[in-house]
Amino acid sequence: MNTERNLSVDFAGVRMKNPVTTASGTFGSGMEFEEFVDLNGLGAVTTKGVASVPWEGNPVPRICETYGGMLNAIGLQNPGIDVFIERDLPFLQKYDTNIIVNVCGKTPEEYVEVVRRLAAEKISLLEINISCPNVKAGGIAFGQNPKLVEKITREIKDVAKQPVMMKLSPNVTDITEMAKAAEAGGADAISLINTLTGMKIDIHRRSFALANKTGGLSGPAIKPVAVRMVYQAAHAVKIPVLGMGGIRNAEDALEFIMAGASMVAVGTYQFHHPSAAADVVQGIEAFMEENGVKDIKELIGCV
Amino acid sequence: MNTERNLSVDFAGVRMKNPVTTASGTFGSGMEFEEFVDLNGLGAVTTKGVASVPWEGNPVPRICETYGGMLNAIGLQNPGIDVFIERDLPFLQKYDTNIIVNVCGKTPEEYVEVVRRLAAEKISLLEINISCPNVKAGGIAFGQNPKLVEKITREIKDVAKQPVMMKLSPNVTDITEMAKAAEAGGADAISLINTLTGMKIDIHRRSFALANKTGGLSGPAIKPVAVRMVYQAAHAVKIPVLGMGGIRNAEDALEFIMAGASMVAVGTYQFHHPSAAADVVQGIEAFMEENGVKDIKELIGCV
Amino acid sequence: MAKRKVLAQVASQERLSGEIYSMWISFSEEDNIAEEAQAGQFLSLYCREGSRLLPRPISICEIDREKGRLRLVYRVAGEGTREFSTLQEGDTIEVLGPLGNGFTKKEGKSILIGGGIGIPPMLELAKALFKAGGKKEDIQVVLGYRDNDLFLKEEFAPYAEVFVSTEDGSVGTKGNVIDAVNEHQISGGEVYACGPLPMLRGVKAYAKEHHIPAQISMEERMACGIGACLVCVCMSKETDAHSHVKNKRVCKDGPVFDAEEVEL
Amino acid sequence: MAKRKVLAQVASQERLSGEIYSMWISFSEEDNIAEEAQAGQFLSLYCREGSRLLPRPISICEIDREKGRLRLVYRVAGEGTREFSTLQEGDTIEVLGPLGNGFTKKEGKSILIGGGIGIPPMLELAKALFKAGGKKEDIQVVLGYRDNDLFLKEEFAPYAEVFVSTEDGSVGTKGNVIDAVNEHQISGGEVYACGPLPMLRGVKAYAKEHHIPAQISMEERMACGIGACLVCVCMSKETDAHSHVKNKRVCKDGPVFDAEEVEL
Repeated sequence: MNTERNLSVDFAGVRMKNPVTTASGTFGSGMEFEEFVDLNGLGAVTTKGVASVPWEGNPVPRICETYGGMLNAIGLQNPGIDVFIERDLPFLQKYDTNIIVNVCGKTPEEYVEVVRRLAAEKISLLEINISCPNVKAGGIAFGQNPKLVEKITREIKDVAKQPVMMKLSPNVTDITEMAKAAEAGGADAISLINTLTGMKIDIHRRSFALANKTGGLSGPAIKPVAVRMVYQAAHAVKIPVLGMGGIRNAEDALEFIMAGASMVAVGTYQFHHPSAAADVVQGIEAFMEENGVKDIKELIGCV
Repeated sequence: MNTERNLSVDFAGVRMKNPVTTASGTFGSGMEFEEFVDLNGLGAVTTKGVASVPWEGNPVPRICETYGGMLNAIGLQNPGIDVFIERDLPFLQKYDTNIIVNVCGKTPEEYVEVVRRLAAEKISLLEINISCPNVKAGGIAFGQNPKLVEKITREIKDVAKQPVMMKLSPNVTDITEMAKAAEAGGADAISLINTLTGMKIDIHRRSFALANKTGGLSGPAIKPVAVRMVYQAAHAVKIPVLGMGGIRNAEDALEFIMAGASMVAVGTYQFHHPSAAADVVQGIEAFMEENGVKDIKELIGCV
Repeated sequence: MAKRKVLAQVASQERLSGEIYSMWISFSEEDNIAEEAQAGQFLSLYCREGSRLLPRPISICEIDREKGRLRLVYRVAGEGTREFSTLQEGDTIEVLGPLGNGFTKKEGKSILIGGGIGIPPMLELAKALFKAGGKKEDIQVVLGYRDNDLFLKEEFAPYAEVFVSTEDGSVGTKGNVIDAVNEHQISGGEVYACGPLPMLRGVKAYAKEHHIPAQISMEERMACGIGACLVCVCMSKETDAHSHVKNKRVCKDGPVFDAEEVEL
Repeated sequence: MAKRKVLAQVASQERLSGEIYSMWISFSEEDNIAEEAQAGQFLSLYCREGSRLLPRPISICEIDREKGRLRLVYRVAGEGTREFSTLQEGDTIEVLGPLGNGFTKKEGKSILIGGGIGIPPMLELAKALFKAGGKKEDIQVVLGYRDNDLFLKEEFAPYAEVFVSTEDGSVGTKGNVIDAVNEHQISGGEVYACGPLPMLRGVKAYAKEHHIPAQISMEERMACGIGACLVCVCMSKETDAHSHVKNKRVCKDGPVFDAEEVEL
């Protein structure tokens, strides 16, 4: 690879060696994927959402395939912050990459509790999941109301020791409203999109394909919606945007970058191609080579 | 075909021989499709949006393909109500099927004008397009605000001589709000979903794939979002629901019907398979045969 | 109910050069759409890969009505055409057509102008004019290439006088097709052209200047391919009889238009 | 960085009966994943059709480590497995594996119970026990079928004593596998089972009643197949060491579990 190419970005004050990370919930804490992806090659690893206590998640079936995508309703099963700090963080800290910890909760207090617990830890960024469509309380409930978005952002910023990135839901009328609310609340960055709420019906069993009835739609199918929202959000706020939604390859990732994303995340497609995230990094570098792009920053928001 | 099977439905007081129609904008006024589909075999034909005067539509490119779908930004090009009444209606009236006329406008007055002009015509239903994402004025602007939805519905109902069906946009936080607003305004039915606003970027030209920058995402990719919204809307209102969004075959159509749709529309997939609408009718009948369903009404909202 | 998608069989697939491929597809007797095909018309080709829903419009390069075969010479420009290029003899492909309006053959001296991937349809046209009794010297073909990769050129020789322009000047006239027309002082009573927009603009201007009628074949992104969706429009000089606005449908009203009726 | 998807070649494809297919796939020397494969493990098979993104978990029916081949016997249950069934000798398919934990082979008298599409993994297990020195009469295989379509049954004969139950009573014991175990008073020191949930419940109850350890292979909808996404969980009796809730990952912690550690 040509060492002249600069893929590094400064994202909310954090230096990322390249603009590629993993989408929360698709990569665990990296343990299961380290055999497929050199974690040192990623700009950051974004972990699955962690709560103040262990969560059981939803009953099965938690997933169904859809045309060009999938619906999941895992319900943020996680081992809780204690185990995460004891086991998952030390694992990730062995690697030369940034750690973005996705935080979830059922109440503002629970989010704040997790953020407090992480204050002393060596992590780069906090991603606050206010957009999970698959939990009864919290999640998306906070993410569809600009006043709540601003309020919870501020409460988290008050205690956070690391930069805070709010993860926004696409299930809203106006994404710019939510982006501005996060910015107004003091967010250092925003990430989008989380999944689109969807449903599949098993016509032979005449019931829902998912135990949770509805689930979050992800995968290549939703990419056009994601690119549109990233473009709108990036033009509505000054804080940096991490774009995701259906990225399969470098071409997809570059769409998000040109739309205004300073970083991108690879998610669902890793289930089809486990090394997708690493391949995206290589592909972006190859594109820069072919097109004589010296610095990735030339491409961010260039449309 | 087994004549015992009853596929007919009463939709907003209109008897449809089967629950299948075409999605507005994908079928013109049927002239170009009559070679591929026996229009007599459809429950209804839904025409492309017609305005009070001819509309030029948007510049090209008006379309781009996406993963499992497409983005369009045609901008409701149409010849205007005069030509529509002189030429298109007489063509459709030759057939033994119901005519659903899709109405568009830039102002409430324009919608009302078209509805007035249609008052004396032999048509079965009016579909009011308050959800087109590709026009500067009107369209989606009306469809994302419940107060406006109720207001424009009432104004149209005041002059309409045929049942009124409001076509809702999926680009909203809460589809049930919009469904209830339409019902409150006196709508006789609702249809959903229109397209999801999306964007595609041509990374080699570093610009937008569509001249209009954004377009409406349709096709199999969006079906899970459509089924979810149809389910939510059907459970929020008493008026009947016409469901659409990514239907390829009878299995897809039955998902919408089991979710609560009394009728379904086949749209984008007709570009891949011109006889799709007729095939869906056959497939539904075949499903009823195999599963001993005597009346399609047994399946509507059965989950 | 006449028309429907038909399943064609790939009779041969050949790479002509670079990303240019030549594929013959054959039809069963009951679905022999080659019989009705005319020079200038196109087919909608459908991908097998389900993530690609829209048909690809491909112009007809040669027609063999007796054997029930059509030749498609196309450029691999994306994943869809890439998929077509992998089809081998015996494979099947869904197609719809022939679609659109072809060229209207006029008698007497004619000028056939093809640029780049606009060259293939001119081959069937040259053949048709020749078989209709046209004299070889009256069928003047001007082909515009980027460089010395002169795909299809030799195949015109039996039916027409062939002139070539290349952007890099490696063969024939250096420059574009109009430069070649001028250099060889080619004249005729009818111009037929297919190629990129800038070339069509040049052809239209040339025809106007010399008071020669010109038939030009347009290209635009399509969806349905049959005139229903209003995706592939071009601007018309006058209000169009169908659309009642100044838009014409390339797939249905075209792809061949009288140069004077469209705005380029 | 050890693991990755590998491209396997279809060595043979055979329809055993109805919707049951048998496919042998072979691997190149550098990607010979057959070497590490164990009875009870599975592979993730990936579709070519781009509208189907998720891998399909298919259990391993036979292992040929020397030739670097694996046999997959699967039921066509949807479009994905339908696609696999159309693959012919020489075609390629992307696979990941071997995945999950297989059966732990114990010495002495054993009872292998397979129901329906849970039968295939028991074949490799029977072979493995036999090759490990097990006496044929100690390897007791009980196969549960719906009717007289006894796919794979004959293939167990060289390695095991085979008993059959059929729901319709057309062959062997009328009823389920436990009915067959009881009728023939089959006893042993270890139970291995794979099949539908009701059968596994019956097996677990039987083993508990007779104080025999039972290894059961579970099935659940999967996404990543490698333990990262927490989609394919089953309920565990105790709090799981990894998840710290009462959930275990079928793909990573299983698919084979000690019957006592999971709630059915």
